[in-house]
Amino acid sequence: MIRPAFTKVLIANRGEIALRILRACKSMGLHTVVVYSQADRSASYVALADQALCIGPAPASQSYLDQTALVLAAKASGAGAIHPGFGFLSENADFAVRVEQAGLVFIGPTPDNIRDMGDKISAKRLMIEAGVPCVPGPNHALDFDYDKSCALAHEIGYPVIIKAAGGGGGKGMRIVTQEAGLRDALSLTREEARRAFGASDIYMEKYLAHPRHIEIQVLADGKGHALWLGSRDCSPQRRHQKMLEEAPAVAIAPEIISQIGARCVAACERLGYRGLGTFEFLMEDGAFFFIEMNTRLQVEHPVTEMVTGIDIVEQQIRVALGEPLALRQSDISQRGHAFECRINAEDPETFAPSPGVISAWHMPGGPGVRIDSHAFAGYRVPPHYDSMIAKLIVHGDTRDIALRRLALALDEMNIEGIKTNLPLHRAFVRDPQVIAGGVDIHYLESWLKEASWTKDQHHGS
Amino acid sequence: MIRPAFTKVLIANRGEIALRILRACKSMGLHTVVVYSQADRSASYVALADQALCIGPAPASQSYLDQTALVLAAKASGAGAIHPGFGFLSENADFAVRVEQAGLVFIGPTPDNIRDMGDKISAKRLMIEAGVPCVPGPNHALDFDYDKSCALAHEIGYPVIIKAAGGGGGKGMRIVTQEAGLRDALSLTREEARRAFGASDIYMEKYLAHPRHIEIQVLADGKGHALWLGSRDCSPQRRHQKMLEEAPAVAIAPEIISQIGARCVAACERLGYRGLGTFEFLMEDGAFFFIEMNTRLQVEHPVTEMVTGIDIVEQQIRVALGEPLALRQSDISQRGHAFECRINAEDPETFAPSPGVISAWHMPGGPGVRIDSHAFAGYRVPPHYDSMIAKLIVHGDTRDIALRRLALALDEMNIEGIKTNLPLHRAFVRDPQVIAGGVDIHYLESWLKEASWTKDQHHGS
Amino acid sequence: MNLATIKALIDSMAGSSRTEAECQEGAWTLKLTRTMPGTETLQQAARDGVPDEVSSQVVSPLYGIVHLQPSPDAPPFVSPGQKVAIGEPLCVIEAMKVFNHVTSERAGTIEAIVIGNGEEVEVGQLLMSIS
Amino acid sequence: MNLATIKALIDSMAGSSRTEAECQEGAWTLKLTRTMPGTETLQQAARDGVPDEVSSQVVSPLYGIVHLQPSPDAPPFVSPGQKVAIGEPLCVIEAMKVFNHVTSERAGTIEAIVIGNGEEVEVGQLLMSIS
Repeated sequence: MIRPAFTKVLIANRGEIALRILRACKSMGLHTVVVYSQADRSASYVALADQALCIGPAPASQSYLDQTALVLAAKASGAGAIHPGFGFLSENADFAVRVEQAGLVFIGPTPDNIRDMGDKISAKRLMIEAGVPCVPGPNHALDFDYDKSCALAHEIGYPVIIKAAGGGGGKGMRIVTQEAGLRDALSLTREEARRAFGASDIYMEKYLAHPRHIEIQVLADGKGHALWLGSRDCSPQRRHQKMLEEAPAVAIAPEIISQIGARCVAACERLGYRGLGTFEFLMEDGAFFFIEMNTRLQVEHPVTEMVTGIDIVEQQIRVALGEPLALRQSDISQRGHAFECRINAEDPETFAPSPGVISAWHMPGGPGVRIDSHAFAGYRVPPHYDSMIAKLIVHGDTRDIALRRLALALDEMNIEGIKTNLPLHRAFVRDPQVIAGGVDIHYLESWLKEASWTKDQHHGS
Repeated sequence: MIRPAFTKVLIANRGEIALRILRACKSMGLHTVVVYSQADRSASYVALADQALCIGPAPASQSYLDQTALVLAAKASGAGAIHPGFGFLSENADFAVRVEQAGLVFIGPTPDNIRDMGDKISAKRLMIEAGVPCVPGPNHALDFDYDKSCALAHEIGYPVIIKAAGGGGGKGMRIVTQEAGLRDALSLTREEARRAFGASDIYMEKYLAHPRHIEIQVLADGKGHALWLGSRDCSPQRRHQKMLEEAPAVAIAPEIISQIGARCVAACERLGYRGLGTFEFLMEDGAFFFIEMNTRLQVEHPVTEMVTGIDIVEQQIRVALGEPLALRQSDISQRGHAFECRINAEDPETFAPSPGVISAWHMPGGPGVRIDSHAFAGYRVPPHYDSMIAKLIVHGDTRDIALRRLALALDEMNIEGIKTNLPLHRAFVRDPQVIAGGVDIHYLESWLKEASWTKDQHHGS
Repeated sequence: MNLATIKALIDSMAGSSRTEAECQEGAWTLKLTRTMPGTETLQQAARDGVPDEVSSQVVSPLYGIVHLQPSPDAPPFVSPGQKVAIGEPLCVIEAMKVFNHVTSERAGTIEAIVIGNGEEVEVGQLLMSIS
Repeated sequence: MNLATIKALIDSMAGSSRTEAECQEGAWTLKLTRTMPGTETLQQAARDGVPDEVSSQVVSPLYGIVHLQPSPDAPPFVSPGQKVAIGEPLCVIEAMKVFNHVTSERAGTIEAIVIGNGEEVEVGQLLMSIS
């Protein structure tokens, strides 16, 4: 099938990522259609779009998740393509099918790509076939034979982790440190999987105690050509929510990361992958273990943009336009270092959400500082969606310079009227371990438990 | 003399450039001292500095131009260096001497460098010696013999321009289109020169009818090593005030600009030049004519930073720290295209200044967008200083993308409470000639005279 | 008179049941009044009531969306006329995917539920009253 | 009640001689008052005077710095008791390196100069009066 070119894009998302996509479209000379729920009608990007359509009431299920409304809005406005952003319908293969069936372009991977990577067991099998290193453990669901599972755990070596095949985001998983706990863990996880995800398939893997979260950004044109755009370290997480991201990942030998990158590219080519994707890995003691692939644009994509100089959203749209990749792997350079702080409307100590009206909004600027946000002074952060209101992205020629710029930018940034996690970020980027680099995925939570940061913040400058 | 290293910098300036310098110092781990007049006491950057000192009342003559107060403030605060920014004392050789005599580092060229380039005739002589192309005309002042001047004008070819040696910024110059007007022009300009600049020296040059303003950014370590960092086009000017700048200059063959760049570097090395400098040229029909050299950081430096990826202020400070240049000419790459809009507090139609309280301040963001500004919602723009309140800098992989991003960023930008030239910029960047590129230095003024832009603005989207 | 001060005043009023506020700064005096739609007397009572007694008014602890049922198909947590004990769940306020349970601080009978399911409520807005 | 509205109200008051303003939006009423320091009656008169007559009050056309002399060493443009003609220069208001000449709109005698040389003045602030 010859993919039709398009000149108008419907942005099926909200908030900062809707604005980010709108900016990419405008820079390419494409027309934009913004859809919005009643709760988002006064968002700034709505006025910037060439066309704006209200698609329903505030709850996402009746607006941003309403597939029929979105396809209708695209048809009604004459849009030739739909960009799903992230979250919402971005990894919904059925939606991608529906968009294509309506004669529109889905700006993302093929429905098969999405399905293949959506199931963790099938994804792992495909990765092993493509030579991408995976966490030790079989690439298939456990059967019901306890003795076999027991032998497998012995072979992998304790601690092991039992996971629901349909799970994700920290749900439906259980760590087993010794044989005594294995039987219960198996049955409990299976039961949980059945209840939460409607399928009782579970699998077993080696459990890593102090891994870092390292990911590889890929871009493929679906015509047999793929690239990797460097690494990111997203280890600082709280309840599986990333808080601070950086590119490139520090303290990994260039030849190691190149090897991993090349394997990811090979996997994309093997899968016939199209569009943007992220291979997520746990890394421990220099070894990489694939955990999942995200088949969409990611929140943290700007750090890769800052070090490569590539507009990732533009490239994603070019692929959707049917253009073969103009870039070659040798064109991909990495310059300096970048960080991203996710700024959330939440209490920095209790993490209670804090929607409401922003009374003061002062953003930092200067060289290397980028703000991705749809918010402004007077904007009312609605309570219906997630709490991220801005991304502060900072680049510098060295990690040191970038980190100092980040600390200053956080100091310059001022948001009033609602609570934000700014004080948390200000303290965290000054933590000696964060400055040293390479903290593991548990570090942020243990740092939060020490709770000394609040005192520092109040007594500090 | 071995130049002392320093760890604390006094910033002898105000507004956005004071904040720009502060950001550079912080990114390098240097301590900062901000000095401010009573009118600037509530400026945001004052609170960001490690130390802040009030140096006098609002009028610049009693604060930012008070050499004694500045040197005293540096000594009192333990600063080891003074950064003069631009304007004020940045090109004052006597101040540079005074700073050095106080045992402090002047972050800028040597006093001799400043003096040599401050006198237009001596600058031109030095440039001719160094092989930098100059406007046809002798490299010395005219003597009082009318016949000689007449023969010279004939030799150069009419139109010619008569300039006061000590002039600049459009003052003390007179265009002569034919011999009939020469005698009057000579005596009038000489008299003006005597009155305005205290010296009656005048000189004669070829007058260019439709030149573009092209400049070359240089960086030299004063140890025999110099670099050129690419070109800028700053042709859109109103009354010799630049309004829109871009890098690189379009429609100039790379080999031509490289040749000019190399000549500038040779001139720096010959002059024993130290620090940042800008060689300003008029360019007509592919030929370059040196007009002057600015021996300081310039307002439009960010466009060069965006395309080279080099923090120019950081490099300037490194040179002042006595570091030899770590960069080599072969390291200087040019990536994409950048624009800068100077946002002024002024009526966009009458150009009447508009100081006062900013009630709303909404800045654009996203990839390639940089804001350099000290202003914020609630900031009172004082009436004592110049009207520039922000610089909007935008980068893109191509000039086309950069220009589209610029247009969107200008649309996103919203400043209320005072008048600004934003509507003017919005219209100007959509002008077909500006989009095509390469307008001459008279284009903006003739475009303003047509005055159609205001109608477009009011009737447009 | 700066905007931050005024904003603080408005916020403090919006978050409370006050209908009048005044503040002075230099030569300026600002007086802010509002009439509360319908429920003002109840709400005022909820906040201004005798401080030693547990209020009969249940107000929202945060800005969010009210859920009167535990899930779309389930019966409501409580209905008017129903007796409730201390700690019994009354409703859920959802904000940014976080669900905050509102429980009864007193034993009594549900008198009235003044908000509808799925409605947005402000901090301090009256939800229901317990006799 | 949104801040932009309030701000507009304050701005319009600051730029005028009004000492009281009120605005209503939905359930909210905002009342803003101020007392004017010293010159209020003169200034009020300057704006509220009989509209058909040229005002006896000279107010600043912009926010800037007042210069009562053409240059630091020169005598002042005008002094109290001095007679002035229409179009005669009274003072200069400097803003951002631009010098704006204030000239007399009526013939008369300088009664009083109520600002000092080098002072900052707001838009509409009283500078001097002419009898």
